[in-house]
Amino acid sequence: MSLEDCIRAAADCGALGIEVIPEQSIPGYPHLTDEFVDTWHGWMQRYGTHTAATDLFLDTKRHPDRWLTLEEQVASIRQDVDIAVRLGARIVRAIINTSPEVMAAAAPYAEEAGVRLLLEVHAPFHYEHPWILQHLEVMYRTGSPALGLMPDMGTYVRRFPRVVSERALRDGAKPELVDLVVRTYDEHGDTHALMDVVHYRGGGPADFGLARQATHYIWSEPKAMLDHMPLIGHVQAKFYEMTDEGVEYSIPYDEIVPVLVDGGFDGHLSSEYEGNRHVQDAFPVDSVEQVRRQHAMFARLLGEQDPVLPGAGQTTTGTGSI
Amino acid sequence: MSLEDCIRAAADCGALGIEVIPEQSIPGYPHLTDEFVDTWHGWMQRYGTHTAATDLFLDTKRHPDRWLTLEEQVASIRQDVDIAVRLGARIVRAIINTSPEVMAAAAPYAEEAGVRLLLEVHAPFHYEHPWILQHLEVMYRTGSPALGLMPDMGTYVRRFPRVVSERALRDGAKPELVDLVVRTYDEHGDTHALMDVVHYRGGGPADFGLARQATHYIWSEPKAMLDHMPLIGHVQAKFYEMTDEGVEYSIPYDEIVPVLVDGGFDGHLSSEYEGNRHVQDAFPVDSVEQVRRQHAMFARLLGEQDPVLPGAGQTTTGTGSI
Amino acid sequence: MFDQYIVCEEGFRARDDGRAGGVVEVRMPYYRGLTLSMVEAVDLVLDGRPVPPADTTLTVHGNTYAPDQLGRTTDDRWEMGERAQLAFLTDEPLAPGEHDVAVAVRLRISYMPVPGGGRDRKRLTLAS
Amino acid sequence: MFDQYIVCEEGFRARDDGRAGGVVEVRMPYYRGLTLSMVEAVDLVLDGRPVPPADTTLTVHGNTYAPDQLGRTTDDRWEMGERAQLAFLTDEPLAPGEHDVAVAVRLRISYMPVPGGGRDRKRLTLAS
Ligand SMILES: [Mn+2]
Ligand SMILES: [Mn+2]
Repeated sequence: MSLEDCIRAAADCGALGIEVIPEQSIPGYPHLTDEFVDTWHGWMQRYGTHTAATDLFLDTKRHPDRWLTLEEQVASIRQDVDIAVRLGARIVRAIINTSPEVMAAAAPYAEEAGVRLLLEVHAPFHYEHPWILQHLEVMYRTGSPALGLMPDMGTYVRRFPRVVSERALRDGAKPELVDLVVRTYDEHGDTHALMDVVHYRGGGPADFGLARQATHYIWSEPKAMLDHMPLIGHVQAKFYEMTDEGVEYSIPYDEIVPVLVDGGFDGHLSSEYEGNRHVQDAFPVDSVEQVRRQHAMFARLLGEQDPVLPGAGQTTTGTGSI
Repeated sequence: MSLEDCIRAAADCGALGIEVIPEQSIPGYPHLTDEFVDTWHGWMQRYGTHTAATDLFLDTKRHPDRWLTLEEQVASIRQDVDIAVRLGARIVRAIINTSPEVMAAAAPYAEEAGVRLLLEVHAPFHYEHPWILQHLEVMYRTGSPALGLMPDMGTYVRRFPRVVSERALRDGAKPELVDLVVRTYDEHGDTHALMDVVHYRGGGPADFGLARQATHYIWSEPKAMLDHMPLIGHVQAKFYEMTDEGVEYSIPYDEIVPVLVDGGFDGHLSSEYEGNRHVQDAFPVDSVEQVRRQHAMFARLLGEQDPVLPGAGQTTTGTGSI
Repeated sequence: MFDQYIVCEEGFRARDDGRAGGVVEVRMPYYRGLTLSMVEAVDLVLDGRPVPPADTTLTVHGNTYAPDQLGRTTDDRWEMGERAQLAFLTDEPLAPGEHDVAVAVRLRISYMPVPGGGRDRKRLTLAS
Repeated sequence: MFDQYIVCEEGFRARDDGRAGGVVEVRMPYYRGLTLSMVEAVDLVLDGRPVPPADTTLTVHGNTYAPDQLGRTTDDRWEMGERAQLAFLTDEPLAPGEHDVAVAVRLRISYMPVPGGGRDRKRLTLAS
């Protein structure tokens, strides 16, 4: 699919807010030609869409021999803020490795540009974690309107994704060990020593991989977002599998959406499909259909008859993202 | 130090119960000559010591191409039970990777031999962990007097061992990251994403290693042992540093010993010194002095004037152990 | 998830400059483009024999780099999905027909504590 | 913690059988003895050049094994602290004087999910 195909497909789903990863979708990044920018806005007009957000990366390890300085990191953020502005986005995803100091130092520039820098709260982080607490401290202390949070719903994985466990079985994992991992995760048991136990039970690489996965997913109560609603400007609606029944297998959006509604959230739920990589070995991947189903689910949970809703379809439907 | 030197040193500390790792201390294992066995008993007599326990390993991965069968695993346990009997030990440490089924299948043989097979409860395991719960299920269901538990006090690391963090500093870790790791551990904070944060902060190998260590240590309430006292036949008194003040820096033995006394424990507290590896790069290692101090601490906590106590000095003072 | 796309099925050919060796087209196993300074290695094993890195070059959209130039190249990128040309020298000209081509890409990803990248191996037929 | 003890300071010498090569004495980096079937590799790099495993043998208390024999040897052990003899062949006889000797030992430890072992590197002087 071309970039235009992605935008058209999102619009067809009724997902009119487009989130884009410039480093993925714009050859020549960080240099955007005027021609590309014109084309982009032409697409937005043609398909009735708008730019909901851009996603920045922060290459602190750009050089082989040294870390970027604070100034260089801030310059990288500024560059991405400029790109967001040219593409018409008011929101920029700050990747999880962005430090609180860099956020603080970049905030005035973003504020002046009319852009919000939202730290992606990605698994295994949560609102009590020291790293997030340090970010919150900066956000509350500076009170900068340019800083905020972008929760990734991969932080609310209540059930182990079956696309992942079924893939492990296809890769040769032992059924009883897959069952142990899935059960331990689903009961929110102690995944700390799960790799050890899988090993004591004779597990191989596929079993290990699965046990390691179980330590990467997390579940916590979505209501925790209510404490930080003024900071939450955008949501990355991570998902692994929209079933034929139109629900996400692992992530309880029927609990998440009401929390966001209660909290007065009026931003985008931006689709982030991460099941493709787990099924591509055995099944045709239909990312567009998966995104379509997710948006139909959002419409249902929001009580909308009309499937046109403020949700955004990421342009990255065919690929992974953090 | 020769094996005899180790025994003499333990006896000099007043530690009269000797725990031995046959695979470490007996060349020719698993074949013990009558001559060795006679020598061993001669030493016990000469130094007024007795064999408190032997430690078994279970080499489930003995063959490159296949796992040991259940029968082969049980045969390995039997062989170690026979060795324990020849050395006069009534207790055998079953290593943590021994499965509940193997324990169940080996129990009758051990019972007949008059030996208890005690599963070492080693960090990061604890009494609520599925692996230990499965073992407890076997122990309570069979009611075999031959099965039980051997808690390793490395499960009660309340403070991050400073010998470990100071070594990291000598190896080039960044002071602020060492501080972060130690502080996160000491506050029993979320060590889940600690490696990520250390990485976002520019950490190198020494910083990573330390963060990984923080996920290996655990702290839980020693009173949890009270629920299982009839099963607890022996304690491995892991320690990292006995300070000049005669206390263990990380592990609160002043809380642990009273719990054991309350629970009516009448077995050995067997010294397991694990600080040597962390100080050997910069300091002379005096393992014997460390063990002596630990036993003096036990005597104090037990209210004994006379330093002769039922505690055991492991013969493995100079080396590591699981 | 991108490993299977590293070695391109098409475009395996002799070198343009007439020297013994060949060119294989390769994609980066990652979901975004990356500045070349973060491409740590593009290693080639041809018919089971490792090709010394110094005998290879990587070409992205017409710009050619020796492996030891990549680390300091912060003004050019290998785009997502872009077919780069991995050119290599051999002692003897490549025999016509099938060859076993294995490529391992190592990337330095700033948010990951461990190296990124991936590996792929295919049997390719030399274009005649 | 045992890595520094792998390569023994003494005992580096020419082979007993007169062939080109040498013998270096090595200890296992572990706190117990181990049945040889769990010794996965004892790799030697001499003066920066890897010695092919097939050109080495390991001798424990008088019993000599080729690397491909270790995996099926379940009735002999490398004891803790034991100095084993790692004998190796070279193309040319070893020059007198100092050599750079690096040894990596890989062990299969049943309670560990990852390989055990360690590595050590020392400058040794050939015994004359
Ligand atoms: Mn995300
Ligand atoms: Mn222990």
